[in-house]
Amino acid sequence: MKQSAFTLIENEALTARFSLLRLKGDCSAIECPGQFVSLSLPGFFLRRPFSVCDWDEQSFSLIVEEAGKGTALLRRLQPGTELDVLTGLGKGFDLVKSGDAPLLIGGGSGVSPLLGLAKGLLAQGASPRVILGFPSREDLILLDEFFRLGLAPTVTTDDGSFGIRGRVTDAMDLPHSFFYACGPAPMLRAVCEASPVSGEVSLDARMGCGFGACMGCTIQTVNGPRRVCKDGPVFGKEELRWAD
Amino acid sequence: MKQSAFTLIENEALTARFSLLRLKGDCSAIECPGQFVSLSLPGFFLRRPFSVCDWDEQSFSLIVEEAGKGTALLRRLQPGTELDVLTGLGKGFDLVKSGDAPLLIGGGSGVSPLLGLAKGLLAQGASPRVILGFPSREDLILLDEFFRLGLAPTVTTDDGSFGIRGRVTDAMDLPHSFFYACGPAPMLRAVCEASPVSGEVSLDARMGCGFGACMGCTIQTVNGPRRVCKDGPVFGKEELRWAD
Amino acid sequence: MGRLSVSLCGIELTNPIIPASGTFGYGHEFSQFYDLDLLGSFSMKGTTLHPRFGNPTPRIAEAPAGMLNAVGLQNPGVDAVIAEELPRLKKVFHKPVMANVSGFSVEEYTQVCARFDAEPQVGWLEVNISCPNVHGGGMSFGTDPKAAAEVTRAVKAVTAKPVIVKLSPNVTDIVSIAKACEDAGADGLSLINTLLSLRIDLKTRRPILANTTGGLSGPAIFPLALRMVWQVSQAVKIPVIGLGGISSAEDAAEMMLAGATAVQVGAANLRDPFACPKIIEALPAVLDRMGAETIREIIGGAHG
Amino acid sequence: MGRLSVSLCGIELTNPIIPASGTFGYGHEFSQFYDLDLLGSFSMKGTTLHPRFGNPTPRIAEAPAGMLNAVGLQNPGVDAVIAEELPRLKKVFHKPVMANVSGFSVEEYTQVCARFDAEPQVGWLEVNISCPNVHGGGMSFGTDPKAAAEVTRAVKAVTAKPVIVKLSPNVTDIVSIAKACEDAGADGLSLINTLLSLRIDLKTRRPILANTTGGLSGPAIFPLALRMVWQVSQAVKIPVIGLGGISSAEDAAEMMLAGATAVQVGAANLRDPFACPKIIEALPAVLDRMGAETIREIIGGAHG
Ligand SMILES: Cc1cc2nc3c(=O)[nH]c(=O)nc-3n(C[C@H](O)[C@H](O)[C@H](O)COP(=O)(O)OP(=O)(O)OC[C@H]3O[C@@H](n4cnc5c(N)ncnc54)[C@H](O)[C@@H]3O)c2cc1C
Ligand SMILES: Cc1cc2nc3c(=O)[nH]c(=O)nc-3n(C[C@H](O)[C@H](O)[C@H](O)COP(=O)(O)OP(=O)(O)OC[C@H]3O[C@@H](n4cnc5c(N)ncnc54)[C@H](O)[C@@H]3O)c2cc1C
Ligand SMILES: Cc1cc2nc3c(=O)[nH]c(=O)nc-3n(C[C@H](O)[C@H](O)[C@H](O)COP(=O)(O)O)c2cc1C
Ligand SMILES: Cc1cc2nc3c(=O)[nH]c(=O)nc-3n(C[C@H](O)[C@H](O)[C@H](O)COP(=O)(O)O)c2cc1C
Ligand code: FES
Ligand code: FES
Repeated sequence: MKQSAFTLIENEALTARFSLLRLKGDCSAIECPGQFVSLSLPGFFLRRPFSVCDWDEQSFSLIVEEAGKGTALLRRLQPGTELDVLTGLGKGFDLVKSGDAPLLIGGGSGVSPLLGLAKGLLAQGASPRVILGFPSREDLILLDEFFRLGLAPTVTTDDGSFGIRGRVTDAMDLPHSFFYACGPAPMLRAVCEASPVSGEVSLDARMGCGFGACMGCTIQTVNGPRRVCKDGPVFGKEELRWAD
Repeated sequence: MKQSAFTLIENEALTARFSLLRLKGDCSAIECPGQFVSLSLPGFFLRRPFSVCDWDEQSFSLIVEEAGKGTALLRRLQPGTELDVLTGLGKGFDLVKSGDAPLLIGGGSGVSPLLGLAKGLLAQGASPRVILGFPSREDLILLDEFFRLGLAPTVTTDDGSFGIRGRVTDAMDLPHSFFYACGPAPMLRAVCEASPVSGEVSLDARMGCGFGACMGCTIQTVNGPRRVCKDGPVFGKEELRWAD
Repeated sequence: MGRLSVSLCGIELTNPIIPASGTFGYGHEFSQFYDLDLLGSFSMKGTTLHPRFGNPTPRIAEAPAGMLNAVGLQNPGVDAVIAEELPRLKKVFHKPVMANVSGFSVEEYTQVCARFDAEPQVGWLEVNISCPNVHGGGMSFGTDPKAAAEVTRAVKAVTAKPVIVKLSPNVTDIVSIAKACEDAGADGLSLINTLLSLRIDLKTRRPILANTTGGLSGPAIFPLALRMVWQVSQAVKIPVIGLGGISSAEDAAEMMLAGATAVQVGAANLRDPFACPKIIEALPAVLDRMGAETIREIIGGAHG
Repeated sequence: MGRLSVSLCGIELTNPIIPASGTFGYGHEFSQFYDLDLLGSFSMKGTTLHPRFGNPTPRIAEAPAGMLNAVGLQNPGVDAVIAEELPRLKKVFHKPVMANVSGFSVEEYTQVCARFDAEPQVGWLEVNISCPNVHGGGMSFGTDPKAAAEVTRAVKAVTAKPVIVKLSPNVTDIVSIAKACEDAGADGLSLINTLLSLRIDLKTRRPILANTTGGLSGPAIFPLALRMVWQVSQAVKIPVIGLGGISSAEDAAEMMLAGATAVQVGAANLRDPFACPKIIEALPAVLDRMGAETIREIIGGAHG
């Protein structure tokens, strides 16, 4: 974990709901895909957590979906704005577990950390396949970036306006050695149930601190209480106990 | 009273404690010198009141003395910043009462509204004389501006590092037809007591609203309770009852 | 009935937005800024039997997301309000107004209420029981269910107009006070008044307010007000007016979901003189986003 | 004694800054960020007799200048704290730590306190009486002077360590609770805990917190905390630890002027993990501006 000042250097509205932000600063605390950062926004008491989409030593990118007042403000910040950021939060995906043919499954803003993950998997010689789910054609994001990595994601849309009509699980009948998923909780649960193999999912939670101090984000797992922010946000499929 | 957006177009540190700010916007509500504006600052609940120093149709200037967190922020705002401003607040100086040889007496940031007042008095043909008091040579402000109007203010400093050593009252033995004063309360009281003639003073008060709604700024006068923000900030010498 | 209209103790409001007592004077200042008839109603400055100068200044201090005030019920007294303010108001406001009544004894409350009862412009009496009870040891009427009930009963006896009792939040158990007022005949409740607070000046090392303590209001108190409105509206059958920190249409909607039939806006008027018309204008879009046809259908909606 | 040192119930602190219970875990997370020995002390996560999972999530909601939490006293139980957390802490923190104790019955408080009493690392027992009294009708121990005194007396009987009772602000008369605790033998008081509050989600129309209500903390509650510390410190002779919304060295100084001997910093640690070292570093300059030689001389300075 590191607290430091970052400068917003890019803020591009990708769709009506999603923006891509790039922030410049010291990224030395970011260790692996699936970790997150937490931004302090002027006028808001709590920080806002976001998965790192992609990063290098001097900058990282985020996908921000407009979900409330904080994300609305964030989408409107001008490049040049300085933000106080905690970087290197949480435990990311475990790339060692991937096997040869891992499957990456993202829904909505949950596709964000999968881009960094895909890069990492490619670098270690794996051949990831990618399924991305969106409500509709207008919501598609990051597709080009995956293509640029030489990956051709399978896309599902709820309304069938692009790719396969349906949910990500409707496209999951690809053989895979392991899966990695990020998206809304019902999707993650469905993915865990649909896959015959093991996998990891990145969870969402309302957070007080983001670094393990407040017990605000605790979930019950088969190993006892775990903090999404510090023990996660990535958890193994077998650890999770889905609430009924 | 008018609520509108102004853009900061100038923010110059004049001394260690004072800055001159110029804001651009609709000044149609500003009617006479001695009126004030009230700025909404990001991160602060209450507005901050400041006397208008000088103004034309499209901009006004303020003298801001660093007195706490809000003024500290204000002095550091970048030109280009937009601020929500209430203009045309309060009852300003009554220029009709000036007579031929009015005396203007300002202390510290209280010199600010006297500049606009001096201009107004000159425009109506009066020959104002000006006394300005500061703690020390390093604190002098607006002197050039008064000279540019053809006025040569008498300056007093507490430590004698410039002009007359002492208080503004030590320089008040000039014959005058009327006086106008703005500065700290003890100075205003001393001025009222020192002058043989009638005059007006501009008072300071902690304000809730600045436009007469909350009764936060009420003082007891010989005419009963009066609101500094709406019935003042300028009051006639004879109205005031100084607390003991 | 319009999309925003609500009914408060038998009187229809075209919308539920009511400027709160003490932040709107007797309407005069704001009538110069906008048409007061845009409002649901407004609550006049707290009025006592005799004129009061109030507390010495400073009366105002700032706080994180809020402010403290210790105005101390400055007002010209009920006779001057009736003789001067109401006739002046009649020209610019054509709806029933809420008369906010303060007192330091049960007799004072009844005398002020009796006089307002005779005024056709007054729609409701809002009885502020946060004042110290000078005959009861100085504790506020609003911190003791018995004293609160006593004031309520006494006031009800002298007026035919709906009586809304305004509760203090400085209590362990707001529900017991609310129920005591309901049992004593209150037609409605409004909550909350300010939270007793303090600020100290580091330079002078003395309290900023001349009165030492003052009442905290503004967004800072919103979550506390919401909790109290939630609890009280579940426990009583009479309508509840929710207030405390409301400064946006979203806040107003949240307060109504918690159980408020109408809402008051206080400190926000001081920060932004156009706060109330802005909130009223923004309400339909908030209802749209919530998928609500009318504002009435969201009242108490969070009780599930 | 250093410029910033204060004495708390006979134990000297190198500075008066103490992270508040529930916002600092058992120190482990923060020891990765900075040297814990920089702190005056810290108050460990509220500990109960048995392990508790706490409330379901969401447990956190935002508020203007603050936050709500309904963690519900998640902790591994006193035995695990003693067996695991204290030994781990010993390696990174070399000062007396404050053990924050919670319970749902007088017996639970005494059992937990008795176990901590045997631990040399523990300097003070901070007894959080905001918990509901399951044998006393569910009202919190901290809202009733008798129940507060009973817990205090029972705990004092089982420990030789200084007992600091932590008061709830959700009361009409904090002074009567404070005095009851002092009379029952408390060696110090800490105030305030959180204010019972609510937030509602406009989209789902349901309370945001799974627990419905939660406790408000952060800058929003600072002026209220200050008032309570001011009142209590004037009424009792034992030292008072002030907390509630402190997030800067200026806030800490203001709280000490109000009468606090030391201060705790809660929610600010969550927003800024380095809040406490930053405050400690900034304190000398604040004292300079106030013209104070030592921090001890400003304690209660506003009482005049
Ligand atoms: C580990 C993690 C990674 C995330 N990554 C991304 C991402 O890459 N892109 C993205 O668009 N969003 C992401 N989110 C969700 C994002 O944090 C929320 O959408 C955001 O905090 C909402 O803030 P707001 O002010 O717009 O909403 P408001 O509802 O106004 O926020 C009020 C409070 O609730 C919290 N909150 C509201 N919704 C959520 C939520 N869904 N999850 C967590 N906290 C919430 C806010 O943080 C804030 O504290 C992530 C969340 C977590 C926990
Ligand atoms: C009619 C009027 C005209 C003024 N004109 C000028 C001017 O031309 N130049 C100038 O430098 N200052 C002027 N002041 C004083 C100026 O408003 C305060 O210095 C300023 O509000 C302090 O804000 P702060 O955030 O720095 O201080 P803080 O102490 O952090 O402010 C906290 C609160 O106290 C209020 N406050 C603190 N000090 C004062 C004060 N002296 N007067 C009024 N409110 C105060 C603030 O407005 C705020 O609400 C004027 C005040 C009034 C009433
Ligand atoms: C300056 C000021 C004066 C007030 N005067 C009164 C009053 O006379 N009578 C009353 O019942 N409440 C009075 N109040 C309390 C408000 O009506 C309201 O209950 C409180 O401020 C909480 O609402 P808010 O957070 O929207 O301001 C006053 C509040 C302020 C800020
Ligand atoms: C997430 C969280 C958990 C808390 N847990 C405890 C606790 O276990 N025991 C306790 O006495 N107080 C607990 N508190 C209250 C704080 O210690 C403190 O009294 C309160 O938050 C006010 O201080 P602040 O405004 O600085 O946060 C908790 C507060 C927060 C925010
Ligand atoms: S958010 Fe604080 S422990 Fe996870
Ligand atoms: S500041 Fe509100 S009436 Fe003057």
